[in-house]
Amino acid sequence: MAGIAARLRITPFGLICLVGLVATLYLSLIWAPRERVMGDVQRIMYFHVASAWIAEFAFVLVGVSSVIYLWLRERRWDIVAYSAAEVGFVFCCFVMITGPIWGKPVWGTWWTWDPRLTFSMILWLIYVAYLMLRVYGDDLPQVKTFLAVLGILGTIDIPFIHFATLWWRGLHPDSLVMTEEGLGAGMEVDMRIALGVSAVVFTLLFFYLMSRRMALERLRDETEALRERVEHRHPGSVGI
Amino acid sequence: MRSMLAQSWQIYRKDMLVEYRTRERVVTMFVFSLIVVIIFNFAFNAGADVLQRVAPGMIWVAFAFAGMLSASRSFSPEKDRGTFEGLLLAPIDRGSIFLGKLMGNVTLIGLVQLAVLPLFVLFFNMTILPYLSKLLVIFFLGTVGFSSVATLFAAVAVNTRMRDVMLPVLLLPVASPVLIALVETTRTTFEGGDWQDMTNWIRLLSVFTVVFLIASVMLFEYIVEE
Amino acid sequence: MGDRSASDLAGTSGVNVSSGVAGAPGVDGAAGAPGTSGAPGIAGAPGISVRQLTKTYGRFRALHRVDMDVAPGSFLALFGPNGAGKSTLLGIIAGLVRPSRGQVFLDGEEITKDRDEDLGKRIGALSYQTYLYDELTVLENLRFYGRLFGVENREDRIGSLLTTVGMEARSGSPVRTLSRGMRQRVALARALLHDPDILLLDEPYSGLDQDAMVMLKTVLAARDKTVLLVTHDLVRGLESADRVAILNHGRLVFDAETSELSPSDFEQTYRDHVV
Amino acid sequence: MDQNFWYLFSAYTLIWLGLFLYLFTIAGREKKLEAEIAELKAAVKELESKEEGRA
Repeated sequence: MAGIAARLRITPFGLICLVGLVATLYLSLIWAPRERVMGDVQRIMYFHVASAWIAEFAFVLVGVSSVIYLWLRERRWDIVAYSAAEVGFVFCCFVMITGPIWGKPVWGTWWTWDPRLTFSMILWLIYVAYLMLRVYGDDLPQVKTFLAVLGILGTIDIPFIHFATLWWRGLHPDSLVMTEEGLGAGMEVDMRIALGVSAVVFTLLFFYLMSRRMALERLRDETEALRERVEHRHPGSVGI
Repeated sequence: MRSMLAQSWQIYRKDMLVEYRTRERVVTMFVFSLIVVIIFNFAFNAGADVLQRVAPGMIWVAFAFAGMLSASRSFSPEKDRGTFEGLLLAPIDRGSIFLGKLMGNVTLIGLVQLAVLPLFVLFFNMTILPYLSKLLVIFFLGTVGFSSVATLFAAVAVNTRMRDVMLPVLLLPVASPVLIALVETTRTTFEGGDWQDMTNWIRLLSVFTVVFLIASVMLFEYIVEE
Repeated sequence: MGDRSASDLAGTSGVNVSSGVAGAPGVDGAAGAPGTSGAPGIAGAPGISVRQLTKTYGRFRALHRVDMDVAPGSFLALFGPNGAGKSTLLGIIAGLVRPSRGQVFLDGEEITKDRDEDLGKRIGALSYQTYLYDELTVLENLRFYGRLFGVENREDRIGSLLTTVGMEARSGSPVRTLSRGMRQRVALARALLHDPDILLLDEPYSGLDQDAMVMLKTVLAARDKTVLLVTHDLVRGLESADRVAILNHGRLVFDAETSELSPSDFEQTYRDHVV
Repeated sequence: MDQNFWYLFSAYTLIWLGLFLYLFTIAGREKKLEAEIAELKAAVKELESKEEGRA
């Protein structure tokens, strides 16, 4: 365990997150009561919903830091946006993976166009667009501005996607819809506690991953600055 | 504000004059939407009732792609021939460049819609006349909302290496609420629904259009400067 | 060549101090803010002052701490190899490119902070790009730009400029049908349409025929504009300019009055500085 | 153990695996960059000493 921690360079903060994760595991798998209708599968919720919360929260962070970046034009806000997008994307992937795994035994099918899943899928696509623009626009001088604009528009879009997906399904009541009310109302207090702890731990984990990702981006900047210095003394090797 | 509208009018006029001379955008958009509608007809080789249910989705897919074509072509020739820099050098609010381009896109998409809708009605054996006024409002709102986002992202995508791929990747997820709303309201209208049956959707369409129009005008300036 | 070179040059060469534009700038922009008045006697043409201008594109540094002063109404020729930052410098002055750091002043007013819409009214740009629409006629192109730039007495102005560049006979022809040289003449008319007091010329000679070259020279000889010329053509640049500067790898490496230079040695001077 | 257990099991396993995979790539990229930085720093030092020698 310690060996792995060293190899992954996990800091004390990271260790706290890890301990929290183990605690969440205990709370959600053992401590929380068994759901009457769905059975043990329902326990997926504790990680699924927490991941969904982070996926949304991260994109709002992308939007906020994008606004600040356009305003101040400081690289660090671009780093915040980029890191939040990448880590948020990882959590959004968790949502997209656990959603169908939960859906299969409950609904009998891997995918239904349930509002929450549809919402997550559109959010996931926006994340993909953001990261694609990062990668494929790398040679553009204005790519950071473009990304900030996309981050802002994506964040403004979140409420619209929310309502659009909700009402879209609302018109087809024949499909099995798992609404927010249904989830919350049927939940016992212990379940809510487990979910709350899980959300807090995931938030901590998100910030830990963010800090790692940001440090990585700063290392990249340092490398480029050094490379620039080395190459600048050999003017022949510099070019557009 | 008034001068901004006057400036965007100049750009709009110029674009429309160029389009009038070449007609390349309208013609490609028209042929494209027509082909999409026909191909969908083959794909859903089914009875009239099924066709009528999928028709709204079909038609908005066609118009969404035609809209992307229009938005993309409103920037790519300017960029490729270097005339875009000429616009940026002008002593005008750059938001007016955006507005001019947006007006052009809405006009062209509108023209294509006017041409394709009758054919669509013909192919699918639908009635449209009683719903005309409702459809007009819905189509106008939706086309302006969709085109705002499309025009802004087209200005982004035109700078990237993979501009043709980048535009749909950027645009469609962000524009998905509009597209869903458009399909739903069009369907409700064709099913004989009233305004009350789609209050939520109309509200969503209007708010989206206003919010994204304002945001796009404001953000455009950031996009065009290096 | 260290970081000091640019400011040293601007300070020691001592050019254009008399014009009311401060000579040796401080290292930080604020201290180096130039004077506020244009030079008397030259009709309204502003002086351009560049302070610590830096522009980076990712890891590529297009401009690095450039300090430069162009006196009101003077003509500066800017030389340098490809990728030296010449066009970037013009782009920043024209408001097309946002600098990473540093400032540009026109007559002591900073133009790099917020985009000033009226900046476009003062700047005329002519480059190898003509900025003309192929599908429109010469007249339609000029009218469009005339409206966009808010030119007064538009038709008269366009008519007289078309005569000047010798294109009045072709004013109804679509630009598509014109030769490269003719297009460049229309582009010259387009650049002068709003009577700018600063001219930014980026390789303007490319595609110009002999007649048009003479016209451009006539326009420039009037000396009522501040002119910045970017070119690879050392001979032509030198013969019309008051001052020359050389950019290399984003740094200002040479800056002198034309009168101090001998044209025959300049090619050697240029080679010494860009290698 | 009903069949549902495997859904639960795989969901949790995938999340944990994904998390550690992500951490792993971050650590990997970090190490690569640090090595590169060390290399570049050495190069800068070498260049500087050369320049001093010339001066």
